[in-house]
Amino acid sequence: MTATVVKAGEAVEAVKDGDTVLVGGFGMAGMPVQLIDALIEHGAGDLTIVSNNAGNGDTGLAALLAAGRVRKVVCSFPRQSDSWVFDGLYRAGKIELEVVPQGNLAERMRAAGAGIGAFFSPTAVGTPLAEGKETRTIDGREYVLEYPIRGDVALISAFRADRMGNLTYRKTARNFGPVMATAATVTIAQVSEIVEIGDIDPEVVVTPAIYVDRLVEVPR
Amino acid sequence: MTATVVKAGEAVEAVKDGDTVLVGGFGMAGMPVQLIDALIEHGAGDLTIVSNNAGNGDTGLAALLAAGRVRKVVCSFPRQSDSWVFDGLYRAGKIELEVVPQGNLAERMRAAGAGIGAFFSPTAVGTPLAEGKETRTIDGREYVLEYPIRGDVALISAFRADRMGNLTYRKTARNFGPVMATAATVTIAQVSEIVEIGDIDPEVVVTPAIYVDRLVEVPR
Amino acid sequence: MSSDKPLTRQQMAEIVAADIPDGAYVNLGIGQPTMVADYLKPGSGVVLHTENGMLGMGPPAVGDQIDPDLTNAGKQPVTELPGASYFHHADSFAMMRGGHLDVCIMGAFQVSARGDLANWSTGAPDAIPAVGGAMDLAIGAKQVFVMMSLFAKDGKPKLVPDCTYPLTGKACVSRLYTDVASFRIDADGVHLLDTYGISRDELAARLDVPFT
Amino acid sequence: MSSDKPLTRQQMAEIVAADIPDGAYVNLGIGQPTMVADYLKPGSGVVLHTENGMLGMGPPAVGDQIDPDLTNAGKQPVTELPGASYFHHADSFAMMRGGHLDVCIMGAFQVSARGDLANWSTGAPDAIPAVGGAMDLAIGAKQVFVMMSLFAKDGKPKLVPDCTYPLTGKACVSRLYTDVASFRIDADGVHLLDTYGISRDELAARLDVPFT
Repeated sequence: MTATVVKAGEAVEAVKDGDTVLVGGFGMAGMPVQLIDALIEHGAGDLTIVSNNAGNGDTGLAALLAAGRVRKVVCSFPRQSDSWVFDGLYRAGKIELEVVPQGNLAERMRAAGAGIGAFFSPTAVGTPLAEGKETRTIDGREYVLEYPIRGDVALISAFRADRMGNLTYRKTARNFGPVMATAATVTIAQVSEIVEIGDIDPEVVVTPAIYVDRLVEVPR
Repeated sequence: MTATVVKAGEAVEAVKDGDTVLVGGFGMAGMPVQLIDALIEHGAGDLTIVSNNAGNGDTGLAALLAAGRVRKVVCSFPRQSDSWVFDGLYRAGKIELEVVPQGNLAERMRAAGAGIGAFFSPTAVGTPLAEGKETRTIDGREYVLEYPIRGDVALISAFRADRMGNLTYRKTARNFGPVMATAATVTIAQVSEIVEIGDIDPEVVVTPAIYVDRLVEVPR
Repeated sequence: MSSDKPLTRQQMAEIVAADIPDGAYVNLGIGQPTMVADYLKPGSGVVLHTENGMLGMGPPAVGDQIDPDLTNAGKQPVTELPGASYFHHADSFAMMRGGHLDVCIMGAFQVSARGDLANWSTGAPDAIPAVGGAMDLAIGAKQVFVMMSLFAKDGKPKLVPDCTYPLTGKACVSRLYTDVASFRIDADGVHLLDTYGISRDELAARLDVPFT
Repeated sequence: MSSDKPLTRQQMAEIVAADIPDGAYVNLGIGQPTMVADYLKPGSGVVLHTENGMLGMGPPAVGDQIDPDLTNAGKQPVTELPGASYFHHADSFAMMRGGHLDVCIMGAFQVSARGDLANWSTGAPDAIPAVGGAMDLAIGAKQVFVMMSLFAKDGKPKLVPDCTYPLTGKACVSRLYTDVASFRIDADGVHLLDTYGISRDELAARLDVPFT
């Protein structure tokens, strides 16, 4: 169904206790800050958060973690100079962590969106992150079997949307947004600008509207 | 290495006897007609052609087949109202055929380009096209294991290129081009127009230059 | 739509169109399903997908609209509607395989009581196999609607206990629209929705498939 | 470049830059490898990839150039060069995993005689694991160049028979650039390319790894 334009608070009502939430962004680029703030206000808990990092400073994802709403983080790089909120929870045994190599993280979400049941990746072969996983040698190269990561909800940030939900991004803020949009049951995009249908050239759409359920306009 | 701009005849010298050649296009849209003509003139034989169809009428792929240069065709839909060249060769036992569902065809080339060793696809489960293939039930759904299709050379058609090799496409002529460009050792693109570096907006590049080795300008 | 006569192909298309939810993303297979587009209500917001890489496909192109770079899956020239988008083949089939389309509409040679679909090959020994995107479409959409005549020219039913033709997909058909009856198919079996110019009893007598 | 003294970090970057073929597509890892960009010849045509979704990355952004939507993998603001392109994370890592990059340059804790790489974890029991894109980069490029000091602060060699730290990738390093020597690593073993302020004999005496 085509996207609806709503406020952030209404958009995140899609998140239920226990959900897996995919959160876009690489550092601050592409981070859906206002949606995360709305999610904190919304109050859903026991969440699994899938994102490249595990929060910085005391705002955004870090604030969601600090509020005790997150049971588990799936990410490639939790440990950063300012990831003290996550670090504290982790060392206190109050949060689960699954570390996934960044490319496998992206590809596992891509697989979820693309209906692929599992795939053999060469990444992490022979490393601790492949321990316990099925491996196979194909054409002389070793691979690890990786499974899809599906989200109940994806929170992403894009640049421009039309009212149907077609999205464009800006520069490296594109990062995980297009992949996460395909991998969640409900995709919520905050965008800098919502334009009329027909105002985005069909050749430059990055995320087709079919992947977008709710749009939240957050002018920069 | 960044792309070089050459004539069609020089470009297809990359094709050697026995090569697997990925040929873009869906019907005539995106068909690299001039590159195929140059390949016929070039003379390489014993080829495996991977393309959605197996030639129409008496020109293009059909002419390549008629010239006896093709040992095997891998495609989703060989049989068409005007595929008499292929039909004749096939019934005479003079050409091998591997029929692959269209989505698996695209995904197998994507896997080759993306370094995926194999993937479980739900397509074709329980059908004759899955016979003899490994199957697995994952999360209650049946899948078939599919392997990458790599090309030695890809012949594709795009709309505009810059001199580095960044490509854009036009409308549904995009089809297999971007996927095949990633899946071949040498990718040759015929384009309607070659522009200077910097004249294509980085946001709208569909095939990044890293995937393109040779450019042939064929003004429309 | 009710009818006391077998439906024309146009009437079948109209019935199918009426069953497509507003705002749905829909793929129309080659042939008879293409006609469904003619009966979609203006303002329904239904968005058409064509597996050769487009959402927001418009009506067939005529005259100056014809652009060789813009075709549907049947390689016929079509048009582009506002809000359209283009993508490559792997992305297009990822969209289907990932279950993002709401409805896919296809023709069929046979449909089984379990919803198995056979529509790509008659299994004739001298036939050249050709499947196109049929197997991907069959397993890709949230719902697969099939349009076909219920009986072959020789009178044999095409809704069968088990497909005798090679399968396109297993347990994938959720609705079956025919000239004389329409059905819903789910894990419990076949459910008659409506009849057109045939009685329920006659239908039961002519089919080897039980239905409720 | 020859030197009768151990190389500075700048000199190491200069040597690595000189070994990158003109026109190559290259990913520079976070930290010391970033410095290599400063020594690429103007007109070399080398194109930099950043795994967060860009080819054609330019120098660090300063002043008004800073755009929060344009960063490198270290999340530092960078610039865009003519001929750049943007793509999403799955496409970016497909580009790496598929072997399309010519060279990837990384730092390391340890490199083994077989080219195994350890650069993501010291295996300390209380460490929070964090790998980022290191494992994808290690197996993705046609060639992996490693830059590191050859000996740890305690004098222990970091070129080792077997890595004692957790692996990032197996048999993936093809060149090893250090402050006192550079090596080529292939299926036959370790080959010394050059020394800087250390004799071959002294090197052999201090390493547990044989080399030719």
